Amino acid sequence: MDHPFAITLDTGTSLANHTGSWRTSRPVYVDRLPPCNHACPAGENIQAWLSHAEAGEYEAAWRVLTQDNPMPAVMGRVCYHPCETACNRAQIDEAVGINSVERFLGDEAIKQGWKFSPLETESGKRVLVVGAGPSGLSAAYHLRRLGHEVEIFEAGPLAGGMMRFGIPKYRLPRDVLDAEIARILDLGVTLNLNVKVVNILETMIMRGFHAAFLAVGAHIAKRAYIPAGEAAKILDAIAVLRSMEGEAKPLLGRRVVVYGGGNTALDVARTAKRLGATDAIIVYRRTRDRMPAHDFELEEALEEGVMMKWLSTIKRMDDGVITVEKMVLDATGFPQPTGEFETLEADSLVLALGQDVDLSLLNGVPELNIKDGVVQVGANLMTGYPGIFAGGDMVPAERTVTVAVGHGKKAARHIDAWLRGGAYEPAPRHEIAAFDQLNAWYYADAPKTVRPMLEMARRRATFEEVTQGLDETNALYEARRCLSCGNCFECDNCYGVCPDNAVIKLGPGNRFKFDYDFCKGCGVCAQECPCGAIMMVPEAI
Amino acid sequence: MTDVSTTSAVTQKLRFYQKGTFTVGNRLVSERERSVQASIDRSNALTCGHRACQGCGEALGARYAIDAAMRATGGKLIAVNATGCLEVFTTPYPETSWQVAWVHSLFGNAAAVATGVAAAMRVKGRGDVRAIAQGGDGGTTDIGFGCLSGMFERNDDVLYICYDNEAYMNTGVQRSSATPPAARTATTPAIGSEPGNVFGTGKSVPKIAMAHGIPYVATASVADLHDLERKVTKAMGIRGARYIHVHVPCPLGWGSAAHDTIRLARLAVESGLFPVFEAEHGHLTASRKIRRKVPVTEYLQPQKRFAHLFSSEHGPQQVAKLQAVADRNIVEFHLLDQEGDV
Amino acid sequence: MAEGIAFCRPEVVCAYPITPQTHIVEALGEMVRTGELKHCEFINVESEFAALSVAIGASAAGARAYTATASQGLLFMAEAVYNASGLGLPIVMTLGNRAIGAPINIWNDHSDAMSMRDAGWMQLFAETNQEAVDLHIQAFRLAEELSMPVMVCVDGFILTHAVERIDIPDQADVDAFLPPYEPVQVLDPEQPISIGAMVGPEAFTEVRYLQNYKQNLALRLLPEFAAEFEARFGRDSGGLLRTYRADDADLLVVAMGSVNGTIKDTIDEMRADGVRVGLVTLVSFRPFPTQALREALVAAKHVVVIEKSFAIGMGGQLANNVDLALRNAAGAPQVHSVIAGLGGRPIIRPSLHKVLRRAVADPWEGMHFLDLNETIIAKELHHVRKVRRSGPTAENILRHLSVGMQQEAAK
Amino acid sequence: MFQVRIHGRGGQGVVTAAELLSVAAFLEGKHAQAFPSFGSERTGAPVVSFCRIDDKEIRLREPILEPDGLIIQDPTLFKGLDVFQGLKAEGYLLVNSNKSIEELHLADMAAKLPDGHVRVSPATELALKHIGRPLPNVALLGAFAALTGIVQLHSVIIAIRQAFSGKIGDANVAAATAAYDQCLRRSLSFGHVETD
Repeated sequence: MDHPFAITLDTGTSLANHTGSWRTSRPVYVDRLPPCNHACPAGENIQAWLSHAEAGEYEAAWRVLTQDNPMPAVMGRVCYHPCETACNRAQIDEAVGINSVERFLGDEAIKQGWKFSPLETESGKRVLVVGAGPSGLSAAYHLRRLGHEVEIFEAGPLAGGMMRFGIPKYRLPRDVLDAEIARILDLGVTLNLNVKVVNILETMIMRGFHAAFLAVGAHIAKRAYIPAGEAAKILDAIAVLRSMEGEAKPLLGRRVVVYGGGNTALDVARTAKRLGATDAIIVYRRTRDRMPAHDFELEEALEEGVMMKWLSTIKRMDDGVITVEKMVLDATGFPQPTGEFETLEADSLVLALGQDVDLSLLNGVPELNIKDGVVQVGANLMTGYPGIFAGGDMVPAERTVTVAVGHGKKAARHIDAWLRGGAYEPAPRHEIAAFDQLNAWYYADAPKTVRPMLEMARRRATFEEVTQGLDETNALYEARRCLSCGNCFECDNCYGVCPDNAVIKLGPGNRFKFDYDFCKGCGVCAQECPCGAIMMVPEAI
Repeated sequence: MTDVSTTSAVTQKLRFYQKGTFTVGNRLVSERERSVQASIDRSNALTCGHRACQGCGEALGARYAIDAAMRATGGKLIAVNATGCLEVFTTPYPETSWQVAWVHSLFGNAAAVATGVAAAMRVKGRGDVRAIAQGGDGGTTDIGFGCLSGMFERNDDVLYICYDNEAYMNTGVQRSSATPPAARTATTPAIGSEPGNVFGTGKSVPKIAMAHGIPYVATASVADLHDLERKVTKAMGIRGARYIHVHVPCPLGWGSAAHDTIRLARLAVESGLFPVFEAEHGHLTASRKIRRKVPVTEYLQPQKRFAHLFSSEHGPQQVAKLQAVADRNIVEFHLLDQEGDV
Repeated sequence: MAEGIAFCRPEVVCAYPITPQTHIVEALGEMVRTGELKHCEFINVESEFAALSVAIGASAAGARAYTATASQGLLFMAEAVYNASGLGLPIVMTLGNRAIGAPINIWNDHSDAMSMRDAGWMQLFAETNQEAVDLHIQAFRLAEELSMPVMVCVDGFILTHAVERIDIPDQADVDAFLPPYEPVQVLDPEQPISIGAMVGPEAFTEVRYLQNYKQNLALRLLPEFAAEFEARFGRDSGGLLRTYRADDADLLVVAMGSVNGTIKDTIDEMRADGVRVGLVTLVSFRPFPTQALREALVAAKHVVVIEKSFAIGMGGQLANNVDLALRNAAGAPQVHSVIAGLGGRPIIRPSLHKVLRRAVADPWEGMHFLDLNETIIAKELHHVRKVRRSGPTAENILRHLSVGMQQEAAK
Repeated sequence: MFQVRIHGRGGQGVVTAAELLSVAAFLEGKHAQAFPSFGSERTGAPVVSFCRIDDKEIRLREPILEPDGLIIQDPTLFKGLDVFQGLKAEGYLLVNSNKSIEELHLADMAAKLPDGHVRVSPATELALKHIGRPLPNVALLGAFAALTGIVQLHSVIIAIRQAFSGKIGDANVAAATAAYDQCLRRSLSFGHVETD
């Protein structure tokens, strides 16, 4: 345009002035590892499936979830969700209810009948999985998806392992468990029940398996020597819980004492209550804060009327009477006897002192290293014998369903690599997104949704599921509480707060890029990024 | 004040979407609900290449305000600028960063020039073209005060926006009548028992604007950009004299980190030192509630201009006085939910 | 005069009261109210600074803008005066010439116009109310042709408050002479520009040079417009300068504004006595018509510059400018500076006769103050020398005066 | 050129009088110029206004030092001020008063001037009677027309009507006419007296 000299200027001409040269440090978009993902024993990409869920794309969320874990409905009930313990949101109000959303997705999948997408290629390799517990099923699922032919040998009458024989119905309804197992089998996994592998090498050779994954679990109850008179009724927890799945329910009497401090002890005690026991007393030699069982489960047990006897060990059992000795904790926190005794009336005593692994199937396998009753494995979960891998409760690890499922996935990947004559290299992990890297201001206050609980009367009397699920509305709400720690969720803050318009928006799904021609490096974008996905890097001088 | 309602952040708390509710463009809400600044085709009325300092709050506030006004008027906008940082860093010959019809006349006459622009548009039958005047706190609360008051009193169809960074930054940080008490500037050195502007008296131009009874007065902050946009949009929907007073931190003048610009603005609001409210025809109609109340020290400490408050023996009394100022604001403008307003 | 301005169809008129221009804008305000003046925004502002600022905004937005002021008012808007010319905005402003205080004085002289003589505005001086009307019409044409502001200087009271016969032009003629305002730059959302950039050393000189260039163009345009004006309205108004009985004159008077009428009568009387005296009436003080003035003056032996203002500590601004016009001219006439009519003191023929004869017979150096009361000066100077705390000069002089008058009365 | 100087006090319409007189002259095709003794007149303060009437263009801008006609709207001004200053030998003097020239101690003054060039007009009284307010200016113009004949009463009346519409116009016209008639009668009676 033609106008007076100098005093009047054409618009936008300052674009010729590249202020980027002022910069001493530059903002860079980064992806950081969300603490929930980091904490998940099953290696779920939690943030990713939450981000689908919060957009209402539940099937997409479920598919992302099941890339790592084939049993969300089970997980959403039995997982102790370390993800929520790690969740940064806990430092704002409360952790995101990841577990409840997972359960919602799992239940939704069952309701909608979502299936796993069929696999493209067959590798022609055969893999044997021993044990249809969480670890075995997980391994079978992953191996199958990797194109291998999978057969499961299960000694028991039903698949599920500890999920079925160790976890009571009121925590995990069997129809849910069956549905998720069936979906895995639908992938073309062969399941052989009531088949106990006695010699693994022999079985592999005879059946022509190229590799094996062992996940037989830990089913042999640990015993403790307790002097007992005639007719003293002493049972073990695993047997009690297993018999719950059969026709004949166990007879525990009206006064039941459970010995031990683990989750199994609680399960038995709560089961006893439901079976009609008037008193269910747990005897544990240490204090509540040292109890291995999860506190929320203890809470539920106490609510249901289970009683606790802390700092006590059982000395002997005579007909209907149990003698316990009081203990004190020494400086190291170890219980020491006091010599003080008292008695408890009991119709039966259930020992819940943990379980051992039945390793008989490994007889004759060379190069194996067995320590503390479990098989030692490498980082790739392979035993000392090439081609034989192991996971779940039979290897040194925390004994939870989720850990087991994680083992299954991990083993599958290594087995796959091994079968292809290579080694599986997990992708390098990003730095964890810590809370102080976030800008919590931008998240609205949104307290966690409380999962509804079954009313007390029915909790005490029936085996109906205690904890209910979320409905679509609050599942969505819960998913949206996710902070997307360490990963851009396209909130446009950087784009909006840049005083120099030096952020370029690339459109939905494509995030942003910096216009270093104009970015002065003030760092407001990094400071105001809610999820800590921008890092300031000094410019090279 | 029973008709005071909450605005912005606090009302959004109950919105269904959660993730990044207060961010510029929450992807979970519709394009329309997002900030103008979230839009890929925003007008960038103040575009790249300007010479503002790193982390300039005024540059940010001005782009938000003018872009919002551009959207509200469909681009039919003429902006008048008072002398000051904003003018100098945007239009040094031969480059201008403005992408809107813009004129700079003098330090003290922006309101009057805008009055002339509005009059010209009326007489030319272009009443659809709206006039905005903008200036810093010096050009507004001091030297431009006469013209501003005249524009208010005549109820001219002008929106005047003051970008308040609490001193004459363009000339090297001298105190203005908008400089808070106890703040150190080049002309109020941190010397003696009572450095800085005096406590007790002072000049609240928003309140003075209210006293003119004009249709709309509002304060806003770069700490709540949705709120700032909403107010500009609302103002452009009203005819007559309107005034918006925007709090814009200045890293240079405040002695703060460039990246702390928005954070400091936020702390000013959350501490109660900068009350964010709206008034119509002289009456307070709404105030933005404090979300997470903080003591004034959280706002003061990161700023070198207040450093003496934390080193000198007189510091504690002065901090207490500033806290008292914040507490008075909280009561006067109903900044907390429990201030008993609807 | 207001009527004449109304014929120019101003679109924005800004008003702030100051004697002696107030009644002009009052009248315009009324015309807008009655609808006599259509398509015009009349704005009562809160100060002269705002008055010109509003005009600046209106003009930048493409409207024909007008305002009026005087004396202190002009000083109060000084910053905007420079700004309007710097931005090249064709604003027309009436200046009802009045003295500048202190001592406060509401009467006529040219100190106010002179205070802004270098502000980049064009300054035209009216000799009669008729010419005042005509100059406004030409001023708008000139301002908008060059996109430069014009100040029309009209002697306070002497003209602004005089009632005399005026030919009111016909609207159609004015419209034909003054086409609608077509700005060279305008604030327009459809074609946005930034007006009023900060210009540094690299371009500031050029900006100023171009302002000066425009004023040089005005030296050519003013006579053209005056001729065109005369052709249409039949009146010889405006231009750069006018001469009266100057052809054979040995002595030429140079003056601006209403005093020219009195000088003409004086000249007729002196001519009757055979004195070859003539007059050069300067209409355009800015741009200063150096060339035209030199040609008009160079043949004379004596030039007496009579002006209603002077730069304290230096001398008459007009006289100095006239010197400039004659600089290095071969056989240039002697220039004699007369300061007259300050603060409204009447300039009367007897005094003019005296000073003009003396310029030839007994020339002086520097300034001659017409009708200066020597006695009072002497008394006051004596008083000041005697007493340290001599008090305010103005009040002292008034006291001397009243004493003098009582003595007169006593006689 | 005929020059008139009007003395009065602020609020008595001194300036208006000069303007009306100049308008009356316009109406008769003459050139005329009216202007005040420039200043911010305050009610009651002594005020002067001027009017020039000529057949050719009037260029002169100086105050009137040697009037051909002098109108004194307020006789109390005689004290302190030399209102007669510069009055031409052939000049006219018109004074607003109910008193006689003798009572006003103007006999000497009258003697200096040609016969019949000095008149007293009860303008305030007439104004109060017709207009209801003590504004002698318009009435005096009527009388001045009668005294000097520099303008016709008819022109004065049109000028008045241009300035004041409706009732006020009528009232002023009435006052001016009355003063005009009275002034004519007086001249006759005076004429008679002087024949003694």
